Parts: sequence; structure tokens; C-alpha cells
Amino acid sequence: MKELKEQLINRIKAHFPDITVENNFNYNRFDVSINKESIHSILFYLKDVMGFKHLSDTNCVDWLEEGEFEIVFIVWSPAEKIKIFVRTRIDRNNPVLETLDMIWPQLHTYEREFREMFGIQFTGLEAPDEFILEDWQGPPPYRRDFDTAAFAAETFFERPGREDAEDVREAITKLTGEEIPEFAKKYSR
Amino acid sequence: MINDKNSQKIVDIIQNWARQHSIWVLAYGTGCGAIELPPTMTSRYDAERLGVRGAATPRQADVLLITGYLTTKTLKRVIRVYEQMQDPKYVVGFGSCTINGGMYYDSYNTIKVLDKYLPVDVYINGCMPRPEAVLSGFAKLQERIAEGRAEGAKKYKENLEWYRANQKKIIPNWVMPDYNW
Amino acid sequence: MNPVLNIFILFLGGAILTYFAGRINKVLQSLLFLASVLVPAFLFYTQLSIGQSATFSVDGITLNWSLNYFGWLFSLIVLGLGAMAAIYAVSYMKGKQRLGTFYFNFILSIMSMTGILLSQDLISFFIFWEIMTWSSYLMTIYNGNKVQSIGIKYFVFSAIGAYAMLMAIVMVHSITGSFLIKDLINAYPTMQLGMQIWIPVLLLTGFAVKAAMMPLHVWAPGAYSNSPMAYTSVFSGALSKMGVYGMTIVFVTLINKIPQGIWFREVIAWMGGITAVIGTLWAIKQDDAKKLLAYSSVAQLGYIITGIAIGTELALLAGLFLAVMHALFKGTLFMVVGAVEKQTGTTNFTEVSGLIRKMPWTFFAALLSIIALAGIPPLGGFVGKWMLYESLITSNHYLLVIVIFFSSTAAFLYCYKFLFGFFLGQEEKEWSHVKEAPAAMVVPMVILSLLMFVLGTFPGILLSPINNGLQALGYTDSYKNLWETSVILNGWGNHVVLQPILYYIIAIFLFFVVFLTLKGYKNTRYVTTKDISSSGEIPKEDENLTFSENFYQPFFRAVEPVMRRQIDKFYKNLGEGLEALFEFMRRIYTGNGQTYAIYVIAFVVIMLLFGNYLLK
Amino acid sequence: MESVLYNILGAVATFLLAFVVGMIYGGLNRKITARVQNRKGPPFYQNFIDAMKLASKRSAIHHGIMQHFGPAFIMVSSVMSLMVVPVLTHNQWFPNLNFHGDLIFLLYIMVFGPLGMALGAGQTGNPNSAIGVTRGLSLMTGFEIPWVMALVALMIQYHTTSIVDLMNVQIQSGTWLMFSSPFAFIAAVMAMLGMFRYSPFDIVGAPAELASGPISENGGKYLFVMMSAGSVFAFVKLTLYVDLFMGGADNLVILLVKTFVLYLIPVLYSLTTVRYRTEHAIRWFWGWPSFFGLLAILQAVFFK
Amino acid sequence: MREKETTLYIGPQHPGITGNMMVRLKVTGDTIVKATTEVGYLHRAFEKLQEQRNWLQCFTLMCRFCVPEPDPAEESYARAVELLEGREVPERAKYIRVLVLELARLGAYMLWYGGQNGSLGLYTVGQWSVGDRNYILDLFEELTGGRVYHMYIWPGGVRRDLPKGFEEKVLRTMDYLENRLKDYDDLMFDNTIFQKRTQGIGIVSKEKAIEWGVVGPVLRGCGIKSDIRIDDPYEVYDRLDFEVPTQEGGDIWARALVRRQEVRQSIRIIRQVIEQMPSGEYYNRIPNPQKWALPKGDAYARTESVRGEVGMYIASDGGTKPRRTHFRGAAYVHGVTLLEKVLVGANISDVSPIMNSLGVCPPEIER
Repeated sequence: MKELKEQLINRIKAHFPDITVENNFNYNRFDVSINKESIHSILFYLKDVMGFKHLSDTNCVDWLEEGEFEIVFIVWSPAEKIKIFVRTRIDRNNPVLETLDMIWPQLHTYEREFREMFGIQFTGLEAPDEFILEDWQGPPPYRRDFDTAAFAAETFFERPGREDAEDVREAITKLTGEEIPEFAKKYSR
Repeated sequence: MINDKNSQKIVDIIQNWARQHSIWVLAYGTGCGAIELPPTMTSRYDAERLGVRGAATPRQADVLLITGYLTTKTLKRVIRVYEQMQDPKYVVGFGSCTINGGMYYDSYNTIKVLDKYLPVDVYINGCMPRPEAVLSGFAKLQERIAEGRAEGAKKYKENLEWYRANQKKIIPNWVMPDYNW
Repeated sequence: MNPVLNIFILFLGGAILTYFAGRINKVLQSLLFLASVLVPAFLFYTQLSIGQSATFSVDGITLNWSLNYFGWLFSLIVLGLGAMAAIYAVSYMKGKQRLGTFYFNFILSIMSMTGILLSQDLISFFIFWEIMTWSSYLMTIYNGNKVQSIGIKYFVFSAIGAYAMLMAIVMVHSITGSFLIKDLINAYPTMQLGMQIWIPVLLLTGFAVKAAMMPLHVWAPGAYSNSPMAYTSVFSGALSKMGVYGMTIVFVTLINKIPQGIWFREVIAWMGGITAVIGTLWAIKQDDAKKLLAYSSVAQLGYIITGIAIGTELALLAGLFLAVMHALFKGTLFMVVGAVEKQTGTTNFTEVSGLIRKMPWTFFAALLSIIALAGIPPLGGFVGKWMLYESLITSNHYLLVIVIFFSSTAAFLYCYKFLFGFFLGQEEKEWSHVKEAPAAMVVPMVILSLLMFVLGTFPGILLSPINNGLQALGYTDSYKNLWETSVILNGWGNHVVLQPILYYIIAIFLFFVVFLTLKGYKNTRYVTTKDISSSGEIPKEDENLTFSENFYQPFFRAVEPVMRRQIDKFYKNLGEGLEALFEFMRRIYTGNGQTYAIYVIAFVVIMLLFGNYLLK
Repeated sequence: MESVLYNILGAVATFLLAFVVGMIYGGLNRKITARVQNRKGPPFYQNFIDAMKLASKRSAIHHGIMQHFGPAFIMVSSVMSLMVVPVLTHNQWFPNLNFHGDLIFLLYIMVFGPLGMALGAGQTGNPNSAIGVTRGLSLMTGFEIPWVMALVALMIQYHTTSIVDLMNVQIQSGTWLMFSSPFAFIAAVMAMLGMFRYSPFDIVGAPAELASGPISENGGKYLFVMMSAGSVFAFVKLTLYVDLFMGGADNLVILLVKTFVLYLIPVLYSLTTVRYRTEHAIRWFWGWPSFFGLLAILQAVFFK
Repeated sequence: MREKETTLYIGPQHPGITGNMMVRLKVTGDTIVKATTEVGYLHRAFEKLQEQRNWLQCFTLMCRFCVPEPDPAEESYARAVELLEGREVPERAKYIRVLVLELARLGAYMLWYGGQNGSLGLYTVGQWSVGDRNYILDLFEELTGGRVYHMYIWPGGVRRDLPKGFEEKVLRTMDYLENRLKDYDDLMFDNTIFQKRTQGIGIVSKEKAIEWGVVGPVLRGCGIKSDIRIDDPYEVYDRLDFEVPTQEGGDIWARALVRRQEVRQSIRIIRQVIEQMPSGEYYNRIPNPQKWALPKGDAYARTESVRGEVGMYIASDGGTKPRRTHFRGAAYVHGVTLLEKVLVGANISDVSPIMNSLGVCPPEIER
């Protein structure tokens, strides 16, 4: 498998010399990092020339500290049985990328989601603004600087918990006189 | 001669008996709890023997089952559907998520306490509630109907403003026709 | 002076006066128009008695006008519907151009139809027939240039019919030496076989064109839908009945008298049945109300023709009863379409919906007419259809009854489409300004629909004049007194009292309606059509929730493999052929009067030569 | 005067009988279905409870006058056809308005209700209702053909258009028409599958496709009236078949046995089949059932 | 001006929809001109919530991704964590995982029998199969304590060892189910109306299937032999003997036939697993979850579910909580891209059968 991976990496490198390759995995995977300008051409190349027909998954990771979004395309070749992680990074403050849905139609859906959840603008993406959320007014929720717990506490009602630490079964016994069943006794405090 | 009050009482008892034994559940799987409804309706548990059966549209349904967590987007539809149902109508909260948010207590998109938005008649707890729990929930609802205590719709009508304020708080774009009876 | 002549003079004078009155005052013109339709109609029923006649002799040709019971029966259609349509027309035509032409032709049509009913000789019959054709032709092209080809289609078919008729008249004259219908009837059984066949065939061709029988119906949808609706209700309601009138006379007095007539009867009856099926299928397909009604007229005339062609007593009664009912409901329905067109500006089902709360009276009229059309008791259409089925079954037309029944079941489809398309469905904002039609339009519609209700519940009222009319044609009726209590005779000799049944329906209906209204309305609540259970979703503003396009797609998917051979191949080829013919005709018809004249003369010469050949 | 009163009382009794029997048959249908599906199922009187509950709903909405009257139309149609169909042979307690030609009358009065309901469904403005109605009307053009063929065959064979006459024929000859005119019976039973609208012909209110079709917007009292009318209508259809093909019934027990056996045909067939699409259903009716109808007519014409 | 086509909503409140989602149809007649999937009714923001929880707490959320068949998500997560950390899994745990996965697959297929037949109006088979599914859920209950949510396959192995006598119970259940399957087939596949309703409906062509990224039984229904259990084998699938059924045609019928075969293959796998089950540890213990940090990096593990490929992507920044997790459900492609395209030109009555046949599971799409 190692030779096969080397062979594939060399083929990619021949076309895209400026990529960074990470190949220290002991299973059928290697990573390719590329700048955002070449992402279209490498994906086209992988799909049409090298037979990586299947787009397994696409991800966006918010690296807040580094001020960048990392977009990962996981492509799979049914013939070689290898998956490649193609990574690219875009600026977090100006997240713009050209749409990729002409390569795989399902990327259309992914891009709509990223636009909504991370605020990444895909130029040329023709779709309604709303995909999953409706009437959302806050910041894109999947960004790491959005605090969901605080938002939820502020927006939604909360049912108050019990203030005492009394055992429920004992409380029931006290109220109704119902016996604690035998099997439940061992859980009582 | 029977006086009006007594005859009304008898009529109420008969009507409540009918309502109790004929519960048509709206076919709306709002959350993951809907997965335990097919087993509830099929051979081992067979809810139909209690008079529980599905109804396709809100106009015909008696019970709105909120099967689990409610996202804000679904809440809007649920309110719409609830208001289209015919009085008397009942809401059954299904699963922990409807009671206190369950495991999505910190999610920005799910409500935590259902009875602030809709009048809940019966809660069924558990994640997820087993078919036995669902049946016991229905049994509890039947009990309440028979006693004439399942009057969520009346409560909703009386406290409409309060419910509306709560609903509008999380649904900013309110385009629904008004509840006008 | 002779009252017969009076009526014609009043009609003609009224027409001319109305035409010119438009230059003085529009209101005066409308009043004159109304007067010149209503006054002669009034005189017709008050001054004329049965048997009253007027005779002229010009150059040895005798023109004989007289009223008999059969003509009187059809005069009910012509003058009754004509009067209603006239009242409607005044309001409908308000604000339109070339009112003079419209009114003139309208009155002329009524006059010519009255004339046809009074004519007892073939010459005056033919003259009035031509006046009728021309006036209706001018109405067809009333709406402007784009309908020229439709007008020409109508004109050509009418011309074919007219010349066929003319040739028959020439043949009759050459044999009997007289133009009187009476003489023809008397001489017919003794004619040679060729004449016995050709005279009815040629006459029937002429009548079948007006009655829009397949395959001569091609003109009808276009002409019906392109005339002004106020006229179309007369066009489809009364004018097409002139074909039925003629056909009835031909069948009863000529064909039934010879033993070979059975072949005629079978062929024409089947043609009527096929006309009904094809007309119905095409009507279901239409998205435009006018077209739908036009094809439906074709289909309904199919039933009537079948009934008349079968020729048993019950069948004739059924055919004539249906003819009167058709005049009523189709007249009303075209008026309904006119009202909708006037108020909304469109007659397309895909564009307009939910008018029921805006135009309740129009809907009421449409509902009653549609129930009558569909043949659902207790309205009139049922009695007619019931008699038709009885007569078909008892006269051993087993397959024809299936055909007719299929067409009448399929008719429910377009009936529902008509009501749904205009009045039901979503109430759109776009049509929120629509108001009920003016009273002058609503009143005739409602009167006609109530009339349908009355005739449906008390069919005896109509059956006795029909019976009288048939007697006038020579039918001997031994059950005369039974008609008064609306007892219908089944072909196997069973006596039926239908009227109480219809009472029962009305009683039960009222009981439940009143019960539900009193009991149920209290706790119910009206909601708008936007508040529907659309799967919990809230429809957006621009989304169309009315189902109106391709309304019966599954039905046509089912019909397609069954009917493709029969309809598409034959009908389409025929249609294409005819279209090509008209294209060719249009080349000939350059719009130059001389070419028309040449064409007409050539046609006459050919016909005469052909007729000459036949006479030898 | 006395006879009028007698007749009215009899009509009410007939109506009550039809209502009760129709409702119980509906409940038994649910019970049988449940048993086939390995379930206990609801009690046989479940439909009464459902009806009572629907009737006691406190509110009901309508979208206008046609929707308000839609259920009334169905009720009128059901009751009217019930009045025409003889329930028992020669029983004064169940009078009927029998007359010559009532078979044709029935064909039309049976359509009256569905068409009225279709108007009500149309007024709701719900697209599901309208689509359901178009499907229902299209389906009607399907099953009416074999049904009419069967009826025409009976009419021409026995020279009558009256139900009572046909019953008398069977009483006199001692053979049921289902044996003497087997093809007509087969065609009619096949048409009955469509009339009952159970699977595979439940295309009008197919839940997975159109929610519940024309009755999508009807709830509470309206649904109650519709349900009652439907039950009466089911009884009418079954009784008509018994009258026409199975020799009628002398007393109630025989009537119930015969109708129930007949009712089992659509019920059991429905349990094993997938729903047709509209065009498939129409085409099916124009296929074998119509062929049997044609055979029935041929039999009636040539082997009288 | 209103649109020409009628708008029809299938869902969210509709008996024919496979969960809480909506398909907006534009129809003319009963032919669909345009279909738009709308999702988001079930969006709970799992991926956001998992960033707030530590690596073990995340595991409890996993089974909630898709309710009909929750185990592939657990499996994917466990394996992704193991890949990232390099943690070994005991042999017995691997076999138990396969057993659980296949049982879950069987359960989901039983539910599919119900859904597919319910959408076509054949409720009898649905009632039978959903009733029989309870026997599988009973097994799960005994093994894991939960009927639907198992929370059983976790990083390092499985949560609990097999109870005593469990293997025999599984085998008995399999015998029972195998007998029942014959009854289902009699009613379903031998039914001419079923064939009429499914053949030639909802066609996905071979080329389009590859282009659109279709996976699982839908792809196998187009005649392409593709199964992650074979292509990218995990756990002990490479040691088991089973077949991957394929069918030509790409319509509902072909997919139904594929699934019919797969149920039998699942039973076959379960029998083999029980036979080969080794003894030993079932769990490679993880450190204190509060302090359990994973190395920086990312990993992606995928599993074959009834709907096709599901996968879990995790990215770690070296802390005790994930930087990002992402669940790739098969329905993400099937429910949006594919459904919208397949529905164009279809009949209204085929919407629900097509959705059931494509295996659209909305919680996978919006998570």
C-alpha cells in the first residue's frame, strides 16, 4: 500500500508542485494541502484523471486562534481503495471561495450549509439563503466564538431544578406512603 | 324533570367517555421519539385496541404528540398545526427533551420547556420512552379526559396572550393567521 | 293584418331601427333592442293560435307560413331563451363597440329562427335558414380579425350544409312539383329508392351541420367560444336546436316511413353516440370555459341526436326533452361564463379561482345548470337521460347504452371542472375586487335555472307540449291523458310515477340541509381558504395552491392507450386534413367579394350537375 | 294518513338499521384487518365511539357554504338510495319507493352525494382535496362501466328495470341471479371493489400521497355526518347486491349473513394488495371486469 | 401574479414523509415539475454541542444522529477516535461490534419493510415486519439496556460483555425471522400491483448515480458493486463470508430486491459471527475521561449502514474536547441532491415510495 500511495503522491506532485503532503498514516490515507486558488484544479484532476470519483465528505474546521477556516475534502477512489484528505485554508475574516458544485453536485448542499453555519461566501452559488436555520439573526452558529450555551440560556425558558438534594424515592414515600420496591433499595442513598 | 345542570353533567360524562376511547393522533413525527410509534401501533403493543389511531390532517386529529425535542423551525409548524386542530384537543409531551431540554439543554436551536409555548396535558418521560410508557401516557390522558381535566385548549384560549408572547419571542418572523375563535 | 306577418315586420323593423338608433342614443338603442325582441315574442304567444297561417304566391311558388304544435314547442326555446338572452345582452354588451351590428344580427337570428319554425314550404325554410346562417356568421366574426379563420370554418360548413339542402329542395321540386313540406311527406313513400335515400341524406347533412354532429362538428367549438357570450347562449341553446328540429321532421315524417330507414337510424344513432363520447373527452381536456362548454354542447347534442334517431316514442320524447333542457342549461352556462368574463376579464380556469363568495348568484345558477347537465336528480337533465336509457335498453341498443352511459359518466369530470375552475379553490388576492354581475345579467340566469328546477320536478309540464308536437308530426298517442300527471311509459309497458320520487328527494334534501344548518352552523366557524392544513407549512404569497392545470391527467393517461387508435389517428388526421383544407380555402378566399361569388357559383354549378346526374 | 305515518316510521327504522349495520361492519373491518396483522384490534363498536367523539367536538371549521353542505349532499344521496333499495322482501317495516326504472335512478342518485362532497372539497382550497376529487371522478368512469354492463345484462335478460322485479324473478325461479347470470355477477363484484374504495382502489384518500384527500379539511361534526353517510352507503351497496344477485332476504338474519359474506370480498382483498395508481385502476376496470360485463350482455342476448 | 404550477407540500406534517422534513412540489396535473427539499426541522446542532463536551460525553450523542439505525454512527465515532489515538481494540469487541451492527441493520430493514409497503398502501406487511422487529429490539435491550438508543459501541471496545446465553437467543431469533421473511415476500414481491407500482419508477441511472455520489443500496440497485464492508473493510468483515447483492435497473423494484437479499446476507453474517466469536476482553480501558486528550490531527471513519456510507470526521486540537466533529450521513446526498432530481417528472403518488426507497432520513441531513 505504501508504494501505491507514493506513486499517487508523485503523480499529484507532478501536476501540483506547491502542495504539502502528509503521509505518515498506517492505513489507506494521505493528506494533501493546497492553497485556495488551486483547489478547483486539484479536485478536478483527482476526480477526472486519477479516478477519485467519490466525494466521501467535506468539512470546515474553524481554527479561531489562527484566524483561518480549514476546508477538508475527503475523496475516495473505488479502484485504488485510497482516500485523500485535500485541505485548503481560507481567511476567517474574509471567507470567500468560488463555488465547487460543478465538480460534485452534492457539494452544492455542503456549500449552502457552510455559508449558513460558518458564514463562508461561495461566489457563484445559486441557492436560497436559508437552508437549515429559519429567521436566524445571530452570528453564524458554528463559528467557535458563538456561545451556544449562553444563547440558549438567554433565549429559551429553563425548567428550574430541585433545590434540595433529597432522594426522589424517599420523597415519594414521604408524600404518599408508598413503599420503596425491593430492587430499588440498593440504589437508595 | 331533569334540570339543566344535571342533564349537562350526564351529557358531559357520555361525551368524555367517547373522547376517552377514541384518540386520533396526528401523524406528525416532530422528533426522534416518532420511531417508537410504529411499534406502539403494531402487534405487540397495539394501541388501536385502546381506540388510538392515526389521523392524517390536523382537522381530524385529537392529540398532538410532540415526539421529542422541538427546534424553533418545527415549533412554528407545531403551533400552526395545533391551532388548526379542533377543540377539544390535547398535547402530549414525549420524552425528556420536551420537559427540560434533555441532552440538548445548551443547543441554540431547540426549546427546553414545551409548556411555555403550548398547553401540555400529559408528559411522558424517558429518552426515549418505551412503547409501554407511551401506552401508559395515553392511559393517563384517558384518565384526565374522563375526569374532564384535559382542558389544555381552554387554557390556551384563556392565556393566549401569554403563550403568544412566549412564541413570538423565539419566532421573530410571525406570518401566521391569527387564532380567532 | 295577418299576425304572422306582423311579427316578422316587427322583428325586421326593430332590427333596422335598433341598428340606426345607436347613432342617436345608446340607451334608446338598448330599449329598442329589448322591445324588438320582447314585443314580437309576446305577440307570438298572445296573437298566434295553432293553425294560423299566411300564404303568398309569387310566380307560381307558394310560400306558406303556419304554426303547428311542433313549431310551437321549439318556439319556446327560441323565444324564451331569446328573450332572456336579450335582457342579459343589454347589460353584457354595455361599453362594447359596434353595438348596432350585434343587436341587428341578434334580432335577425331570432327572427329567422321563428321563421324556420313557421315555414311550411321548403323555399321560405331555406331563406330563413340562410338568414340564420349569415347572422350567426357575422356574430362569429364579431370579435375581430383574429377569429377570421374560425368564421370561415363556420361559413364553409354552413355553405356545404346549405347547398346540400338546396339540392335536396331542387330534387324534391323536380319530383313532386311543389315546395310544400306536406307534399314531400305525402309523396315520399312512393318515390324510387334512390330518391328515398338521397333526399334525407342531403337534408340531414344540412341539419347535422347546425346540430354539430360528428364529423361535421369541427366548426362548433371555435364559433361558440368566439361569439359574444350573450349570443352564444342563443347560438348553442337555440340555434343548434334548429338542426334538431329539422332532423326530427326528417326522421319522423320521412325515414320512419320506409323499411330501409332502420339503417339510417342505426347509423345516425351511433354517430350521435360517438359524437357524445368524443365531445365529452374533448370537453374534459379544455382549460377554457368557453371551449369546454362548446365541446360539451357537441356532446349533449350527440345524446339528442341519438334519441331522435332511435325513433321509438320514448326515445323521441327523451331527445326532445333533452333538447329543451339543453337549451336551458347551456344557455345559462354560457351566460355564467359571460358574467365571469365581464367581471374578471378571463375565462381560463388556470387563471381565475374562488369566485363563489364574490359571485354567489352566478354560482347558484351555474350549480343548478351543472346538476341538470350532469343528469342528477331532481333536476331536469335526469328525466331526459332516464328516458333515453329506458328507450335504448328497450329498443335493444345494448352497446349504444354503454357508450352513452360512459360519456355521461365522463361528463361529471368536466362538470366538476367547470364549477371548480371558476368558483371553488383558493380565493386569490388578485380577484378580491370582483363583484357580483349586474342584476340584469343575474336575473335571466336565475330565472332559467329555476325553470330547470321546475321542469325537472314537474316534467309533465314539458312532456305534454312535446307530446302534442309529436302528434302534430303524425304520431298517434294512446296515453294522452297520462301525461298530465307526468307518468312515463317504459318501453316494456310499465307505468311509472316519477314525480313523487322527485318530491321525496327534495323533501329529504331540505330536511338534512335545514337540520344541518340549524344544528350545525352554531358551533362552526368560517376560515379563509388560506387557512388550510397544508402539511403544517405556511404557504408563501406567490405560491399557487389551486389545482387547475392538467386537471384530469390520470384519466387521460388511462384513456390514451384505449382511445389513441380511434380518436387520435382518425380525428387528428381528419382535423389536419380539414385544417389544410381551410388553409387552402383561405388562399382562395382572398377577402375579395368577387372571388367569393365565383366560388359560390362554382359550387352551385357543381351541385346542380351532380344533382342532375342523380335525377337521371 | 295512517299509512303515511307508517311509512315515515318505517323510513326512520330503515335508516337506523342501515346506520347501525354499516357502522358495525366498519368496526368488523377494522377488527379483521387487525387480526390479519397479528393484532387484537379495536372493539367492534369502535366506530360508534369515534362517531360520538366526532359529534361531540366543540368546534368545526368550514371554508364556505359548499363545504358546509357537502356532508348534507352525501347524506341525502345515501338516504335516498336507501329508500329505493328494498331491504327485505315484502316487509312492511322497511318500505321503499320502488318503481320501474329505479335501477337507472340509483345509478344517478349514487353519484349525487360524491359530487356534492366534491364541491365541498373544492371550496376548501386545499390542493390535496382537489386532486383527490379528480382521482375519485376518474375512478368512477372506470368502475361504472362494468357495473352498468352487469345491470344492462340483467335488465335485458329479464325485461325489467326494477329491483323488485328482479327479486321476484329470483323468488319465482328459485335460483339466484349470481348462478343464472354468473358473468354479470363477476363483473358487478369486480366493480364493487372500486365502489368500496378499499385497497387497491383507495386512491382517493391515499394517506401517504394526499394526506386524506377530499376530506382533508373536514373535522368534527362534518366528519361525523360523512362517516354516518358512508356507513349507510356501504349498507345500501351491500343490500343492493344481495337483492340483485343473491335473491334478497326474507328476514334480518339472512340479510346480515349475506351482506357480511359479500362484504368480506373487498375487505379481504384489500388486505393483500398494494394501492393502484389512478390510471392503472381505470384501465383495470376497463379490462377484465368489462370483458365479463360484455360476456354477461352476450349471455343475456343470446341465451335468454 | 401567481405561479402556473400548483404548490404541494409533502411534509413536515404528512403521513407520507419519512421523518420531519418537507418536500415542496410544483405540480401540473399529477406530474411533478420541480421538487425542493427543505430541511432544518430537526437541527439540534450536534456538531456545536460536541465542541462543548469531552470525548466520552460526545459518544452519548452519537446514537441520536439517525434513529432507525443508530449503531453505525457510534461505530464510526469509536473507530475515528481509535484511528486518531492509535488505540487497539480487543478481538472479541470487534466481533461483538459486527454482531451489533448487523442486528441494527436487520432492525432497520424491518422498518424499511414497513415504510416501503406503508407508502404503497400494503399495510399488512408493514404491520408484520414492524411487529417482528420487536424481537431484535428485545435482543438489544438485553445486551445494551435500551431498545432504540444503545450507546454501546464506544472508543476502545464495547460497553458490556455479551450476557449469558445471548448467542442462542440471537440464533433462535434469526431462525424465526428467516421463516417470516417468506411471508413478507409472498405478499410483497409476488404481488403484480407491487411490481407495477415499483418497476420503472424513481430511476437512477448508473452514470448519474456515480456522478451524484450515490451510495449504499441505491448504488447497488444500479448494478454497481459497492459496499464499504468489502471496499474499505473494518472490524472483522474481511474474515466473514458474505455477498454483496446487486441489481440492474436502478428503480424502486431493483432497490427492493437488493434489500431483500441483504436481509438474508445479514442473517448469514450474524450466524458466522456467533460461530467465530472469540473469548477474551471486550474493552480496552480509556483513561479518566475528564483528562482524556486526543493528539492533534483529524480522522475519518466510515461504516456501511442500510442507507449507505455514513462517516464520522473528528478534528482534535490536542485538547480534551473535539475541535470539530462532523457526521456524514448517506441521506445528505440522497435526501437533497438526489431526491430533488429523481422526483422531477415523477407522479405525485410515487413521492413517498421513492423517498422510502432512497432511504431518506432527515436527522442525518441537518443533524
